[in-house]
Amino acid sequence: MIDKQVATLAEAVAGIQDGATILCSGFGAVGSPDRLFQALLEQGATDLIAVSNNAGSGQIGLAALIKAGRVRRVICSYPRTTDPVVFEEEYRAGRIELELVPQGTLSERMRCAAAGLGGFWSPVGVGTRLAEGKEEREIDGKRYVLELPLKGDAAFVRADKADRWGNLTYRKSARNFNPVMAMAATLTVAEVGELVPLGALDPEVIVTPGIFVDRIVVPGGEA
Amino acid sequence: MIDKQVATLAEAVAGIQDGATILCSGFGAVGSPDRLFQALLEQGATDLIAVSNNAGSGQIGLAALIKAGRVRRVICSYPRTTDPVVFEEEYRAGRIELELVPQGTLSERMRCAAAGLGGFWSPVGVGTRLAEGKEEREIDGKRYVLELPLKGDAAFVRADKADRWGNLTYRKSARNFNPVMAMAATLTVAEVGELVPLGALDPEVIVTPGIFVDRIVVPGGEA
Amino acid sequence: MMPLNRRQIAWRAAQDVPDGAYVNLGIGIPTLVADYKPAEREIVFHSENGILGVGPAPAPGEEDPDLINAGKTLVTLLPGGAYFTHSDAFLMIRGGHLDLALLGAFEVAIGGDLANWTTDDPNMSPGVGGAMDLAVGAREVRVLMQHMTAKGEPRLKRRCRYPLTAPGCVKRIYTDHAVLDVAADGFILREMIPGLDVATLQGMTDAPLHVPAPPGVIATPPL
Amino acid sequence: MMPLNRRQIAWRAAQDVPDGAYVNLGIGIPTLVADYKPAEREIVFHSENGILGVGPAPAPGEEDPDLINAGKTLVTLLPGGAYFTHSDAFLMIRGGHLDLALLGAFEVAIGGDLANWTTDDPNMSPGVGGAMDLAVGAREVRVLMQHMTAKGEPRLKRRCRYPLTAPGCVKRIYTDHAVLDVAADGFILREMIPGLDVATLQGMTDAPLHVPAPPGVIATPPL
Repeated sequence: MIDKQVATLAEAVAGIQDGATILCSGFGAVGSPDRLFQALLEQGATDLIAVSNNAGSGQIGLAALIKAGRVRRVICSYPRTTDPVVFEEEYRAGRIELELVPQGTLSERMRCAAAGLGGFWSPVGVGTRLAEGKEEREIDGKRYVLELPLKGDAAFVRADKADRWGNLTYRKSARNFNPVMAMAATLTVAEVGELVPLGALDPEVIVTPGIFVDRIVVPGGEA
Repeated sequence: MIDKQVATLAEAVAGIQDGATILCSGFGAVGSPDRLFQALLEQGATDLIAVSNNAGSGQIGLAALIKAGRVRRVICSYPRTTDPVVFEEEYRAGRIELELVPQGTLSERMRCAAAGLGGFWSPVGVGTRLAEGKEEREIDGKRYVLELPLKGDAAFVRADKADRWGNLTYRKSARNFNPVMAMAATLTVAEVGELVPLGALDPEVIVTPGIFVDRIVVPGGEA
Repeated sequence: MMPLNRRQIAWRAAQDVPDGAYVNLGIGIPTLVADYKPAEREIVFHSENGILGVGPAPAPGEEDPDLINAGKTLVTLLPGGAYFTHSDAFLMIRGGHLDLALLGAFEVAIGGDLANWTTDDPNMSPGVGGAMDLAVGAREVRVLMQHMTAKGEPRLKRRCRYPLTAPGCVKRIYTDHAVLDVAADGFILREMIPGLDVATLQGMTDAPLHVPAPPGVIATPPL
Repeated sequence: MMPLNRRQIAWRAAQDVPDGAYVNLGIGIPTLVADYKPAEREIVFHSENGILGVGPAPAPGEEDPDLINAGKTLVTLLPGGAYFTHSDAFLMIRGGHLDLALLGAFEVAIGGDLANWTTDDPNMSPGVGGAMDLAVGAREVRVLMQHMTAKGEPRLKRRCRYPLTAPGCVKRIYTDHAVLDVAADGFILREMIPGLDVATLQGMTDAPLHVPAPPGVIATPPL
């Protein structure tokens, strides 16, 4: 019997180690699993690497983890989003590392890890500062840089609905990074709005099949 | 005003040149746009390269094109499927070339073209005959072969429903190669079961967004 | 002589977007282009977070917090629109599926070099977002910006002073003074605002202006 | 001494598939494993054409021509199942998301080399399908096959005679005579059918048999 639901947010983030790389979904504040970040704050893991499009908004979610000094490094495309005060302060103070990755490369590097590939030749960044130190080659008359897979020890995603097999659906633009991050981590934890009975999700409409999901938690609806 | 529907199967395949590479969807007979192949047979293009999972079944569809001597080369993972008599006869007679590609590599090479990448490092085929002549390298302790993008001059896909913007949905396992092939060609032509009004397809459920689709034809329902 | 305001620059650029185009609008002046789409044209706006068919801002009371664009602004979805994952949003960008990217810029150099992602301001963290992906991947890149900086320095240059987003990608520039196409050794003047002469515009431009035909006059409505 | 029939080989292998596993079944004997899944376990079967949660053959009158498995046989979908594109089906395979692939084989060599895609029969075209992807990508590969060929030649060998599917991938082998694990320099005998002795089995095997502990007896029901 497959039942990926865990009873509490604490169980959802149990076992995440110091030094872990966490894929943090969301685009701005939309589709961001803020309750999982809060649970990880309470769990205590530190020295983390956060992979995220932005570097946290306001004082909650990823920003709260950063503020508490738990994040050693952020790998992202655009740290500044609505109200990026926490990251900016840490960054200016030199207390956090930033690895800047073009937004499409960020997604593609995670998909590359998810698909078991060793790397890919990307046209993006060629001739710019962000290609410095990267291997370059010409293929069919065009220049590319080698990009390597980016895998998470854990992925924190946020979904609208789930079933006990871990199948997930999303709402509108809250889909964003969730599907690719769910595929690209050793441990994928989903904060979901609603758990529905097995078979209630239309098999044509499931966006993230349960094979990619390890734990589901329904905040406020903990068993 | 965007209206990708064309009135006839002949218009759907108009302009395809001799020597073109055609991405031919379907897995076995499921999801195969047989009416488009029939139209291409009548259109007359020859010296074609067909990219397909299988190499045609029975006497219709891709098999009919092969039988008529229009296909110079098949790039596929598994030529033999239900009733592969046409391909086998041409192959044994030395009248058609076969490029054998592992099935996942076939999909991934098309996605690579669709995504504008220059190539990718694949773990599949390493140490086998199918890696002969391919560049190999070790990344992070594991061996990979370099695979290059595979792009179609045209893709023939089959969908269940479409709207005039070219958004597509599929039925069950008929989805198979359709989405990736639709993304990977210069000209994507969709044979669809039903044209629905714009807005009738749930935006959460569209599998192939219209940006990838150039022409739609509803066989039997030609305008 | 009255320079165009931001809305008028957007209006002028909007007139050149063809019916049926798939278009990504960058943050800043380009975002305003959606407001001035000629009424008879259907244009499909793409957003990096996973939307095609972005519509106008929601009416009061109709806001959905899960529906934002890449600028993190609340939007709506048009009939025919679709949601998809961030990976597919960037596959569209990088794979050449977008007809047009209309972007803001700090500087554009002869040959089409674009600088629009960082000024190396030490007071804030750098962010690249999807700028490099769009610059490299869209079939055509056009820039909307002021002709000069607030300090009166030319933004159209022989060589970009700021770090490049991508070399050789910009085809056309809309400024508050002129419409120009990019050439290998200068900028080709196509249109100017009423009352401006070529010599004056040359003085505002740090690269040779070519005037192969008498420049047109930009006539925008009051906006 | 009565060798196992094909159904009994499948039954024996089925007993080792853990509850909750994601499993791909190859064509031939492995396909039968689904029939002998222990009733109390939930096992999710994957099909290369884009299905998770493959169910049994449809009841008469319930067949859907759009719902087939990779062997092109009509199937059903279990509650909790999902459809997805072929690319994602192989991302699952190649990215290590499947717990187990149960495959047929012509030969397995010490060290785990697998030969299951071609015998170089000049009378038919070669086909690789998803064999290499599964061999390389699944977290664990187990083989189900006859211990010897119809001509009485061993299929467990020091070195494969047929072209490799992948080197070093097979962990366990179920034959009509025994259950064996793969070692670097031979095969480790775990179980034998009643009445068989090690010396006889060694005579049927073209590589050293290791017997670190007394082998168990395979007890299957009559099937």
